[in-house]
Amino acid sequence: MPLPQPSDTTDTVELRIPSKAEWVAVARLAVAAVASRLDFSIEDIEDVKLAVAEACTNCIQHAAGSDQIEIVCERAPGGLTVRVRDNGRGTRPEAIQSRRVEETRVGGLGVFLIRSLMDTVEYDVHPDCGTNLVMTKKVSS
Amino acid sequence: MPLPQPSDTTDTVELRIPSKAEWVAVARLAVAAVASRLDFSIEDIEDVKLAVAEACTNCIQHAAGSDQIEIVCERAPGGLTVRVRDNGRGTRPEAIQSRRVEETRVGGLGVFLIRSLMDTVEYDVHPDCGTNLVMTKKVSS
Amino acid sequence: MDIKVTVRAERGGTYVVDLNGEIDVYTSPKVKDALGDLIDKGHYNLLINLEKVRYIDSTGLGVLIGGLKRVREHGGSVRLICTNPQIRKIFDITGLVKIFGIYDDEEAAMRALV
Amino acid sequence: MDIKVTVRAERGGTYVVDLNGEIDVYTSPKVKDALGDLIDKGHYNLLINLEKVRYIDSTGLGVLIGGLKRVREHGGSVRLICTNPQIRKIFDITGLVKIFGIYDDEEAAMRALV
Ligand SMILES: Nc1ncnc2c1ncn2[C@@H]1O[C@H](COP(=O)(O)OP(=O)(O)O)[C@@H](O)[C@H]1O
Ligand SMILES: Nc1ncnc2c1ncn2[C@@H]1O[C@H](COP(=O)(O)OP(=O)(O)O)[C@@H](O)[C@H]1O
Repeated sequence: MPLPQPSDTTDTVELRIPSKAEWVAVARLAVAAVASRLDFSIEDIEDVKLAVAEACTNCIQHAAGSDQIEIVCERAPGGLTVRVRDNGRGTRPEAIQSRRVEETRVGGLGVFLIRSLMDTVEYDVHPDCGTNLVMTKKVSS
Repeated sequence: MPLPQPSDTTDTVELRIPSKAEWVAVARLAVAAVASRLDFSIEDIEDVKLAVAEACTNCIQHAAGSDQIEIVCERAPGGLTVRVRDNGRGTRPEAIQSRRVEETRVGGLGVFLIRSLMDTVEYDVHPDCGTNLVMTKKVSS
Repeated sequence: MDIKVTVRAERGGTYVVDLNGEIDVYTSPKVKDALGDLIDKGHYNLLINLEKVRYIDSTGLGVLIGGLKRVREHGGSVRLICTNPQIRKIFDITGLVKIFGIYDDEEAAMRALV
Repeated sequence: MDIKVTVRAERGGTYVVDLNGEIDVYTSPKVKDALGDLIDKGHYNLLINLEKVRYIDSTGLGVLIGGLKRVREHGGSVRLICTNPQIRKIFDITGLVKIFGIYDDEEAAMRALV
């Protein structure tokens, strides 16, 4: 019997959308569909959906010069890994930070929500090739 | 003022799924989301959804050796172009044909449905690099 | 994105199969198994309720056709309840409307003699 | 994937804004405009009904916060009706539950004095 190929064990769904507000809904619906195939609860699916949407929104609003967002979903042991990457100018790592929640002002909640809703969140910031966010969510048992 | 780039005029959404039955739902939901952004009616959205699902199902069931399906949606003048491509062994162009509808047997309805539901359908068959289906749907006015 | 299958016995030896969800290349084996089980047990008069089916593709149609062919060998029938206009359209386009009895509700389908 | 906004006058000078759909980076400008219009016309007591909102992101929250800040400058208030547990959770996590009055239905929200 042939050995299973890597593609048999790691299922990857890749999506590319233009860096425009109107396409964020496509990303969040596609990722929600992936998550529901992976047996996430409805609440967890909503969490992943919102985190991905916040990440895409930040690419659109802050990644200067970005015209495309890449969203990659990978079945991880016991859960899901989602990468969101723009091809914009990137920023300083210190800039990736929400306001304090107590402060009542418009904006500054996106990164906070991503960190609250996902289990692990890592930003990889490159001034030359945009911002790369890797986040994971475990299936609650 | 800079000239608009091609990416400003042609919005493209690209999706890649593993060539497995469980991921077809992700493709059809993503394409349905794209279609609803383009002002298709609910009925037209359902048509596009089914056509894309039939195309993906054929890649999974007939494209020997294919491990990935690529679905590309492009806003076309007055509608939507969807390309569905597998990286399997391909087939003979004459093979891309459904049974006669009068015949009562299991199977053989996929290509028929695609042709019935979409406005234009073109198969480009390559024995070396898989099957490439380009189909369009006009927004009904 | 999934399908729920429930089977219940009705009067006159008819078995009702309630389907709820989406029938596609991934979920249709579950429907196929449920129909196969009934037929293996000698139940040849089936009423398949598609009222809560939001989506069906050619794989799902294939399962229904396969069931019909098997019960017909025993003089049985497959009746469908289908109200969703999008799904009725698929039965129309494919001409399957001519080989299945398609009804608006369970009562009408039960009244229709085999 | 879209948002429908309907505005109606209620007793006590309160304006009710019924939202139906999804509030995200694409649709929230429509909500922002509707609130801006009301405030520009001097209506500072707003009741925003989120019962039919299936999804809200930080852009949507930003619009609500922006509305609240503007009406507060005139001694007004923004009350929210929100029953969807997923959306309530977002208000909880972000602490916004402390700055908005959040109610289960319109009657409770109308009863609550400003
Ligand atoms: N993809 C990105 N590219 C560049 N900067 C980003 C990106 N994502 C987040 N940031 C930075 O992180 C900050 C915090 O983001 P967020 O919490 O969503 O609040 P807001 O978007 O309202 O400023 C942003 O202001 C921005 O400076
Ligand atoms: N992506 C593909 N790769 C190889 N063959 C294909 C592909 N798509 C369609 N075909 C061919 O077209 C035929 C008709 O397809 P279809 O009408 O969907 O019926 P069925 O899939 O039940 O055979 C298939 O049997 C197959 O030979």
